[in-house]
Formats: sequence, structure tokens, C-alpha cells
Amino acid sequence: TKNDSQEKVIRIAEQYGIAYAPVQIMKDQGILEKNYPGIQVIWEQMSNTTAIREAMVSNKLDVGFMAIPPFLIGWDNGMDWKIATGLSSVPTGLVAKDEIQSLQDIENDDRIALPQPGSVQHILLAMACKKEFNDPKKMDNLLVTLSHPDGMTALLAGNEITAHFTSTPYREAELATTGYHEILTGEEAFGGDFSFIVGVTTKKLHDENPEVYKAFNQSVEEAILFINENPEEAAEILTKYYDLSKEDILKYLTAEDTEYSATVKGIKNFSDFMNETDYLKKSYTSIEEVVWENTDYAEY
Amino acid sequence: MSVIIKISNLSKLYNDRSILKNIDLTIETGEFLCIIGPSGGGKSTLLNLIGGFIKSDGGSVSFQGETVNKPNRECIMVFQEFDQLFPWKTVQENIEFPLKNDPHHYSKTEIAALTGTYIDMVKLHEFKDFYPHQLSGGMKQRTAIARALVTTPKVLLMDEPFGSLDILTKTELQDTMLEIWKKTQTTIVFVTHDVREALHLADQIIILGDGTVQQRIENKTKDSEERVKEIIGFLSP
Amino acid sequence: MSVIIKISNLSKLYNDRSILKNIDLTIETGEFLCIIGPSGGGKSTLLNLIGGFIKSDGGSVSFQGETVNKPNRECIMVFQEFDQLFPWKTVQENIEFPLKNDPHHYSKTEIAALTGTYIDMVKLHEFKDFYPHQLSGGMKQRTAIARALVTTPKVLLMDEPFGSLDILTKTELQDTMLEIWKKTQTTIVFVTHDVREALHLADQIIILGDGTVQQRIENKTKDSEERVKEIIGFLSP
Amino acid sequence: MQNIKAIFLKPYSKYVWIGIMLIAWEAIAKLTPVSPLAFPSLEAVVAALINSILTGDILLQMLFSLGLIFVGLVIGVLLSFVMSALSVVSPVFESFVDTCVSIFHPLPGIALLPLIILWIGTGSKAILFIIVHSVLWPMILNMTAGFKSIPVVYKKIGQNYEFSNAKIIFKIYIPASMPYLIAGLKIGWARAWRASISAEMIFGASGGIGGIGWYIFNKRVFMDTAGIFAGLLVIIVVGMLVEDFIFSKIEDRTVKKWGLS
Amino acid sequence: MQNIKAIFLKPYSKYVWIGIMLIAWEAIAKLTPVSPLAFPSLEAVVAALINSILTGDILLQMLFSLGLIFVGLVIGVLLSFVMSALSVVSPVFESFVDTCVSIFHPLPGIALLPLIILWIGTGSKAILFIIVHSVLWPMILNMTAGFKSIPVVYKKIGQNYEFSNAKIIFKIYIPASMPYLIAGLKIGWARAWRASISAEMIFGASGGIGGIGWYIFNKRVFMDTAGIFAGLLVIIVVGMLVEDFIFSKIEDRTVKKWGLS
Ligand SMILES: Nc1ncnc2c1ncn2[C@@H]1O[C@H](COP(=O)(O)OP(=O)(O)OP(=O)(O)O)[C@@H](O)[C@H]1O
Ligand SMILES: Nc1ncnc2c1ncn2[C@@H]1O[C@H](COP(=O)(O)OP(=O)(O)OP(=O)(O)O)[C@@H](O)[C@H]1O
Ligand SMILES: [Mg+2]
Ligand SMILES: [Mg+2]
Repeated sequence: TKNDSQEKVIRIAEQYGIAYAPVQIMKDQGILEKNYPGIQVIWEQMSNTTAIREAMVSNKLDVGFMAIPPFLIGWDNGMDWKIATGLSSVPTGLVAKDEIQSLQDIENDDRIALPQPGSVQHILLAMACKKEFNDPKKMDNLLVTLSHPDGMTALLAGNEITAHFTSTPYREAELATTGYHEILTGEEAFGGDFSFIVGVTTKKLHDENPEVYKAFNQSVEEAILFINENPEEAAEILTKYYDLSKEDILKYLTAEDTEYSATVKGIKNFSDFMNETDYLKKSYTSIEEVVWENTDYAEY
Repeated sequence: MSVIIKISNLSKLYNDRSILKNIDLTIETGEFLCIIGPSGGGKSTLLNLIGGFIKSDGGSVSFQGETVNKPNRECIMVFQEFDQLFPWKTVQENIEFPLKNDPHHYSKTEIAALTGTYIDMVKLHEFKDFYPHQLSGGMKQRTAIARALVTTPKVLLMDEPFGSLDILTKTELQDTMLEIWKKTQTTIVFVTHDVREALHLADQIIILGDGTVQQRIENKTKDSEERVKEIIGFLSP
Repeated sequence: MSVIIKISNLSKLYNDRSILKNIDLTIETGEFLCIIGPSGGGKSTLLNLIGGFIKSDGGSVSFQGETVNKPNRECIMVFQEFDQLFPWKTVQENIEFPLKNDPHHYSKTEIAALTGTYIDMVKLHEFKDFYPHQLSGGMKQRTAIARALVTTPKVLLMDEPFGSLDILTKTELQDTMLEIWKKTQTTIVFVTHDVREALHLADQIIILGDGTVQQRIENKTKDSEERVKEIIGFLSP
Repeated sequence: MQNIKAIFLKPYSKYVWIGIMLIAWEAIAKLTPVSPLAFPSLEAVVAALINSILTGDILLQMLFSLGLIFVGLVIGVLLSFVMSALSVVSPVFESFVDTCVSIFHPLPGIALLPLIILWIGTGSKAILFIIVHSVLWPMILNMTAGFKSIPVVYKKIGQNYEFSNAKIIFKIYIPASMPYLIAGLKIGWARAWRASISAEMIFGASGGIGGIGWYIFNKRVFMDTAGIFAGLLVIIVVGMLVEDFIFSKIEDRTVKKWGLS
Repeated sequence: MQNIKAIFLKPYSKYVWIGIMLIAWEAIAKLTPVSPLAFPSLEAVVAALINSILTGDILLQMLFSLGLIFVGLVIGVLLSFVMSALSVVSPVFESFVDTCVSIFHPLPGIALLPLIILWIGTGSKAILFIIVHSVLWPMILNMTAGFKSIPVVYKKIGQNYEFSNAKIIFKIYIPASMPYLIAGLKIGWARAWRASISAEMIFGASGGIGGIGWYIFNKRVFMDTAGIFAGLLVIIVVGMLVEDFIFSKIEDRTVKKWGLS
């Protein structure tokens, strides 16, 4: 029937970056197709979390990957979606010029580059400011929203940008340059471990196509497992998608603080903090409001 | 003869300045009417009103009994501006233009024949593939005349069409106009500032001044130097 | 009298068509030279060459002993196009324009006086604040003439300047031109297609045809009908 | 029927059309099952606007953007004028300008970002640079096209009075190519808007509180759709005011008065 | 001196200028202490280009972008033509078009994104929409300005032969406003490029391998600066080919032949 054929389609936003490696593996190995024979997977390549969110509002996408804060902003504004799975944690941190030893040294004419307000980098910075100055918005007017590569160019060019909140592999490239060091890591700011990227699905997919939803979750897990068990082979596959050598990819995949895991970590902490500091209008009272049943999560 | 154009009580203002004041004029089918008068006297304005190109501020013009409120294919105007040729068309294409777009649907051979005839008539055969910017002033005028004649309209409105022609071409074209006029019974309204030309061509001459028709002259005996002097007398203030 | 303009062996081609062929001509200071000839005969081309507006394909023009290779403030042209007024300036502003931009630095009162004089001379006082699109054809021509006269250049190059003027204005302006000419010793090169006008104005007439000077006529006895016929005879092929 | 038609012919006809569009908007928002997150109702937009005016900096941000746009537009117009004028004067320079236009006109500011960051940094100057880059090339195209379409006889008159090149350009070329210049200016103005909004979205609150683009971007990342439209509304209103009070006045005093349109 | 000047006056003068710019580039890359990450040497760029051609899809991506731009340009030109023509015919429609232009021209595509995604989705159609939005408004401005600047006498001749509105527009308005139309087309072409590159950076590779904007975006993400410039180089080369083989041909056959420039 017509309904059947509709059930067999899933639209997933694909993004690039080491943190998204399982998504490429899933795509390349046809894991979802294997787990749900006959399904048609539409990969929409998108480059921007906000656009993904808008596409999901408009029912042009069923699944997107993003950090927890952008997800919470959508949820707070009434989007019908929940987290289906964790994906990865990668090292992230604030890289600054050597003159700047700590957050205390950042002055009013310094500028901090990060991807955008409301991004995980922004919230982490706010968390650190809260701890340090008891004023989470202290740096909000010093922000310059540059994508990671532009942010790196800006930092290394040595103009106004004196610090850059970024992650793998830009963080590593910046730290390898003399004159720059890390003054804050994501973990320090957050006060523990957290999922950097999670997978989010719409209620529509979850409710109307539970089989597809299940197959998707299972596929993500398999992809994560694949990377964790066969990093060499995974790196080989990823050379197709990334303009990097196999050695470099392998290095990033297996770095000490890079972790691929389906467990969602840190959501409560983000939510409460963002609510306290008015980035959200509300926090959740029960975890079921933000994650689907059967999703692994860890709270502190 | 029947009346083809009837002008009643026609007035025109520009910025509250009265250019034409309550003009009454009838033009009969087949008449060759010349309009003369001082520069700025309203000759072009009158022609534009007859052609339906501008709106009057009172009174009316009727053509074959119907009120004129827009231009008419049977009433073709040769404008005073001599940059009235389409710069993107050659001499030949400019002349063909009205034929190609005529509802009569001339055949290719007819178009070629008619265009050829009129190009020869204005002696531009050699220049038929020239673009307007490559022509001399007089050549442009001749092309415009040929374009107006080629569809043989019922009325020709000509605003100083021979203004920049040398005397020979002018004389020849004057004679051609007279021939065409006699043969086709076309009604011609012809603005000129050359009194001799008016006397040579017209059977009716009107003198337009101060916004009114100051004299209407039946021109039976053509081409006399006395006539010239008489008219210059009329023109003098 | 001294030679002011000397044309030697001047040739001009357009697309390999020879328009002017080895023209030799001297014009003396204070001469009033009329050029007549058939439409397309090269009159405007010759004037443009004398003015330095176009380049020749052989030979040279010299003005006061110096080769002309660009236009010169002392040699002002009235063009055949009658849309030669600046549409963004009123009649008065168009006439003032060359004075305001003259290196002589006329004072405000001088400018006002000169402009006033020439506006009156071409009888446009009433229309001095009109923009060109509000003028009749003849008014535009008169404005262009006043603009050319106002700086009293040494040479005036006039390409059918009276082309669309009524006979009275034309006669008056002709007389004004003659007066100015006599008073200021301005050298005038005047293209016209009106043989009578040439006879009335010129002391030298040349007939330009087939790219060469076909006749040069000393015009001592002005205004005779025989002369007209004689010249028309020259013009006929 | 005639009466209805007449409504659209008045000077205020624009506002009639806007009214119709607003009604259509409201009808879609209310009567179709679109998510208010993507298509907020007018009340929500107006409420967001009032809220931004009362509690936020939207008016100051608008002024900041307008200031940048104005400066960028002036620089762009001057530069394009200088380049077009020099092309008129010197064929060597003309080939240089042609080359620049065909190289730089199709390049989006976003592709130049790394270079801009490297050379100019990320402050207001970078936004200005992007605005100028957006305005300059179409202005040059329209100016040179305008200069080329001037009747030859006007140029000849200028030469006849031995005007310097500067005088020919100021006294003849510019007034004679007014319709082109105005069309170019309108394109430039709209492009400057677009560029400044996009640039602010990238470079953030460079002037402290930032401009209207930064306002919209913040609304967007925090999913306040009504706020986005409030920002767009402000842009549209300012655009129309400029159209009605600046561009039409310029047209009335130039091309309309001269009978060129 | 004369000889040197002559070099710049030949038809190939463009390439001389490009040569000079390339040399300047190389000098900066080699002689100043800029980071090759921001300012790669020419060899690196050329190597990246050759590599992309041999092992990558750059040529196909270019074709894909060109296809989209072409379709977008055609749609934009047709729409702007229809709208300008209708404004000529009907004053009611004219006020509608004016309103649309003043509302939509200054709005950046990025601000319309939520609506575009809602209505059109994120595929090639969304990119097309952004291209059309970029091309349409400046084209309308130039077309209507061109139509308005036509000498009245041409319009009168059309009326005299009682041409239909369609005929007046096709036979008289369009050829008579050619210089404007060509300038508009050039602006439209450059704008279409810009729009497609920016849109691809947002919407990604909707057509499988994506277009040249996606290529550049990927190079940027992986900090392959030489690759970025290889992409820009391809854009510039294509732009110049179009300029030399399409726009100049159009100009030669129209405005130049008719003595309008
Ligand atoms: N730009 C041009 N390209 C090609 N041919 C041209 C050009 N300008 C003029 N001609 C040709 O040169 C010849 C002479 O033209 P010119 O304008 O000098 O004639 P004229 O004597 O002034 O005629 P008229 O009395 O009709 O104004 C004509 O045959 C014309 O076709
Ligand atoms: N668009 C306009 N706006 C204002 N006044 C105008 C306009 N058109 C013409 N006029 C005025 O109308 C009067 C008559 O002009 P018209 O062109 O009819 O004269 P004409 O008799 O044809 O003169 P000429 O022999 O010089 O061509 C002139 O005084 C002119 O200034
Ligand atoms: Mg007239
Ligand atoms: Mg001539």
C-alpha cells in the first residue's frame, strides 16, 4: 500500500567532522539498509545545526545530529523531538594566545571566536564564566561567530581574535602552532564528561515508524561498535569522506579523549544550567521529556 | 468630398500655458493641407493631437467620424525628431518593419517588392544595409519618410519631413509626394516652415499662430513669388 | 586677410567607402563660407573633420597654422542633431554652460548679461526656464545657436542650424548672423541645403559632391533668382 | 471595478499591496497547519517587535547597521565612480577595471572570508569590506554601461569646449547617465543591506551590541521565529522609507524633471 | 612607453592584467611572512587543482553548479521580464512590482532560509530558489529603468501602428533597452554565482556530488587553503570564458553593431 512505501523512507542529515565518524560508517557500510531491508535512506548533507533544526521543524528531515544545547533550545521552543542516541565525545577547548593565561586575562577588546551563540562551545564558555566570575554572560559581547576553519585562520592571523573555542582537529592544529595554548577544556568547564554530539529524531518518526526508528538506533550502535573494534578499517573507509590521510584519521579516532558511545551524557547539567541562566525558559522535570524510552543516558 | 478629420474646439495647455485655443478645423478626404507658423506656435502639438499621441485639454478630434483617443494605423506620423529610426535596424529593416507587423499579412514577395520600391523612391538603395548611426541627417529623414509611406495609410501626418534635405532631393521628393497624393488620394497634413514648399505642395494652407488658426488659404495658383510675400506678410506680427 | 583654416589633401573613408577624396580648401579669417551639396555628400563629415571631432584617413586640417587633432574651444560647432541640448539643463542653463566653464572666468554679472543678450537674440526669453523636452523643435535649435554664439569663438561651424525654423525667425536669425559676422569678424562655416539661404549669407559657396569640392563660387551679387537656378544646375547630376 | 483599480494607482498604493500581503500571511498562519515555529502569526511578530524595542537594543542595532551601510555605500559609490571615470579616460585602466569586475564580481564574500580575516580581521572594518565588495561591482557595471550609452553629441560638446576629463565626467557623463546611476544606487543599497546582514551573522557583535543582522542571527539560533520576522520587518520598513523619502525624491528632482522617464 | 601602453590595449589585455596579479600574489606568498594556510603559493594552488581534477569530481561539480546557475538565471530573467513587461502595461501591476522589489530586494537569502526550508526543502530546488531570489530583483530594477529610458518617439511609433502591448515590448522595448538588459544580465550572472556558492555551503551536496560551492566548503572544513583557491580559480576561469564568449558576443551583435556604445 501507499502507507508501506512511505514507511520505508528515512531522511537523515549528514554532517562532516571526526565527531560524526559513525554516521559516515553507517552510510558507507549500508548498515541501516541491512537492518531494515527495503528502506530508502535519504542523506541530506547539511553544514549548519540551525538549518537542520529548521528542516526538522518543516518535516523535511527525520533525523539530525547535533550537540545537546541546540537540541534543548529546539525542545524549549516546542519542537516535538527527543534524543534517540548518543554519538561521540571529542576533545574541545578554548585555545588562546600565550599572553592570555586564563579567563581572567580576557579583556574587553579581546574577541573569542566560536561557531555560534547557543552552540555547545558557547554554553561551555558561559559555564566557565559562571564559575569564574559568577556572570555567565560576561563574554557574550566578545563573541565572533566563525566556523571552525575561519576561527582558526582568525586566531592564527593575530588580529582581534585572541581566543578560539574549538574542537578536533582544529584544536590540535592550533595547539601545534607556537604561541598558542589551551586555557580551558570542555571537561573543566562542564565539570565532567558529556556527549558532544547526539542523534535526535522527530516524534513523527518515532511514533509512526517504530520499526524504522529501532533499526536506526541499532545501526548507530553497530557503527559505533565498528569504529571501536576496527579503527584501522574505519580509518580506511573514512579516507573516502575526508581529505586526510589514513594515519591522521586513525590518530583522531583513537585519541585518548575521543570516545564513540551511544550513551547520552550530561543532559541534565546542560539543561539546568541553561535554564538558570535564561538560555532556556524551562528545564525538564522528567528525563522522558527529552530522551526516547530505551535510550541509554547517564547523569551526574 | 467627405470630411475625414474634424477638429472641434480643440485646446491644449502645457503647465497652464495655453498652446492651442479652441481650434476648429475640418480636413476633407484627399486634401493636401500645409500648416505653417512660427517656431513654438503649436504645429507639432496639433499634429500630435490629430494623431492621438497626446490628450487634449478640451474639444475633440474625430477621424472618419470616430473620436480619436489613441493612435491609429490609418494615420501615420513622420515625427520632427530625426532620430526616429530604430537604431537596431538597418534602413531596409526599418522600412520593412511596419509591413512585417501589419495585420494584412503581406507575403514575403510583397514585402520585398514594396520595400524595394520605397527604398528606390528615397534613393537609398546603396545604403539599405546601413544602420542609422552610419547615415547622414538627410538619409535618416528619407528613411523615415519611406517607412511612413510603405503601408499607404489613409492619412499622413508629416512634421517638417524635408527639414534637412538638399534642394534636389527635396524637389524630387516633393514631386513624388504630389504624385503619390494624386494617385492614392491620401490625405496629407504637412507641417513646414518653408513657405515656398507649402505653396508648391498644398491645396490648403493654414497659418497657426498664437494658438489659433489665423488664416486659411486656398492655394489654387501655385508657386508665385507674390504669394510668398503675401504670406510672409500674414506671418509678420 | 590671413588664412585661418587650411585643409590639405583631406580624405575620409567609412567601411572602405570613400566619403571625402583629397579635399583642398583654404578658409580666410572673417570669411562666411557656405557648404551645400546633396544629402549624404559628406558635408557633416567635413565639418566634423574641421572641428577635430573625427580622425581623417589622410591629409590634414590646420587651424591658425597648427594641425587640428582634437576639438578646439575657438572653433565651436552647432551640430545637425537637434537633440544636442543637455536635457538636464534649462534653456538658460544650457546657454550659460560654456561661460560658466570657460577658463576666462566670466564674472556673475558678465554671465548674466551675455546669457540675457543671446536669449533675447533667439527670442526665448519667455522660455528660459523650460527644459529641452518642453520645447518645440525650432526652440531647441535656437537654444543651440545661442549656446554656440555666447562664447564668441573665432570660428563657428554650423551644420544646418536653421533647419527647422519658421521663415520669420529664420530671416531674423540670418540677419543677426550677418550682423555678428560683420561686427566680430568671426569666421563662419555654414552647411545648408537651402540654396537661397546660402546666397543670402555667404561670401563664398562651395558645392560638395562625390567627395570633392565641385564648385567654388564667389558670391558677390547676393539674392538673385538666376543665381539659384545656376547653382541648381551645378547640383544636378 | 474602476474604483477598485483606482485604489492601486494612488501614491499610497504600495501600502494597499502590503496590506494584502499581510492578510495573506495571517491567513496562512492561521488557517493552514504550518508550525508557528516556521510561520508565526502577525500578533506574535508584532509582540516580539514591541518586546525587542522595549527591552532590547533593536533600535540601536538598526542604527548601527544603517551607519555601516551608509559608510559602505558611500565608499562603494566613490570607488566605483573613480574606477568608471578612469576607464572612460584611459583604455589601459579600462582593461584593468574590466578584468577586476569579471574576476571579483562572481566571488561571494563567504569565499573571500579567509583572506578578509587574515588582512582585515573580524571587526566592523571586515563588515565594511564585505559591504563594499557587494556594492562596488554592480555599481561599476551600471556606471560604465550608463557612460557608454550617452549620446555621442554630448561628449562632442564637452570636447569642443576643451573640458578636462574631470569636467566632462562631472558636468556631462554623470547627469547624462542619471537613470543608470539611480538604478545602480538602488541595487547597491539593497546589496549593502544583504551584505551587512550576512556579514554580521558571521562577525557577530563587532560594535558592542552589534547590528540588526546580529539580532536576527541570535533570534534564529535560539529559535525565536517571531523575533526573526520582527527583525525582517524592521529592515523592510526602513527599506521602504528610504525608497519613498530618498530615492523617489532623487528621481523627482532629476530624471522625472528632465523628462527622461 | 607607447609600446608598454599598447600591450594593455590589445584584446588579450585582460590576460596581461591577470598575469600581473598572479605575479603579485606569488610575490606576497613567497616574500612575506604570511601563513601558507591563509595564503598558499601558486604552485600549491595549481597542484591542488590538478589533484582535484584527476582524483576528484571538481569538473562534474562545476558542471552541476553551472547547470543550476543556468536554470536559475533563465527563470530569473523570464520572471523579471514578465514582471517588468506587466508593469509597463498595467499601472496596478507596476505598483505591485515596485512593492515587491522594495520589500524583497534587500532581504538576504539567509534571512529567508526558514521559509525556504519550510516550503521548498533543502534540495536543489532550494538552491535554485535562492539563485532566482538573487537574480530577480536587480534584473527587474535594470529592466524597468531601461524601459523608462526609451526615447518617447519609439513608443509613439509602436502605438501608431497599433501594436499590441506584447509587440511593443518585444519589438521595441527590448531592443531599445539593450544596454540596460546586458548590464542587468551581467549583474544577474555574477549574483547567480554568488548565490549558488553560498547556498551550497548551507544546503550541502543535494545533487549527490554537489557543486563547486560544496567543493570549496569541504576544502575549508579541512583547512585545505590551496584547495579553496583552486575552487575559486575554476570559478574565475569559467566567469571569464562566459564573459569573453557569451557577453562580448552579445554586445558585438547588438549595442556595438547599432552604434550604441
Ligand atoms: N559612422 C559612420 N559609419 C559609416 N558611414 C558613415 C558614418 N557616418 C557617416 N557615414 C556616411 O558618410 C556619408 C556622408 O555623411 P554626412 O553625414 O557627412 O553627409 P551630409 O552631407 O552631412 O548629408 P546630410 O545633408 O544628409 O546631412 C554618408 O554616405 C553616410 O552614410
Ligand atoms: N512637454 C511639454 N511641456 C511643456 N511645454 C511644451 C511641451 N511640449 C511642447 N511645449 C510647448 O508648446 C509650444 C508649442 O510647441 P510645438 O512643438 O507644438 O511647436 P511647433 O509649432 O512645432 O514649433 P517648431 O516649428 O519650432 O517645431 C512651445 O511653446 C513649447 O514650449
Ligand atoms: Mg515642431
Ligand atoms: Mg549632415
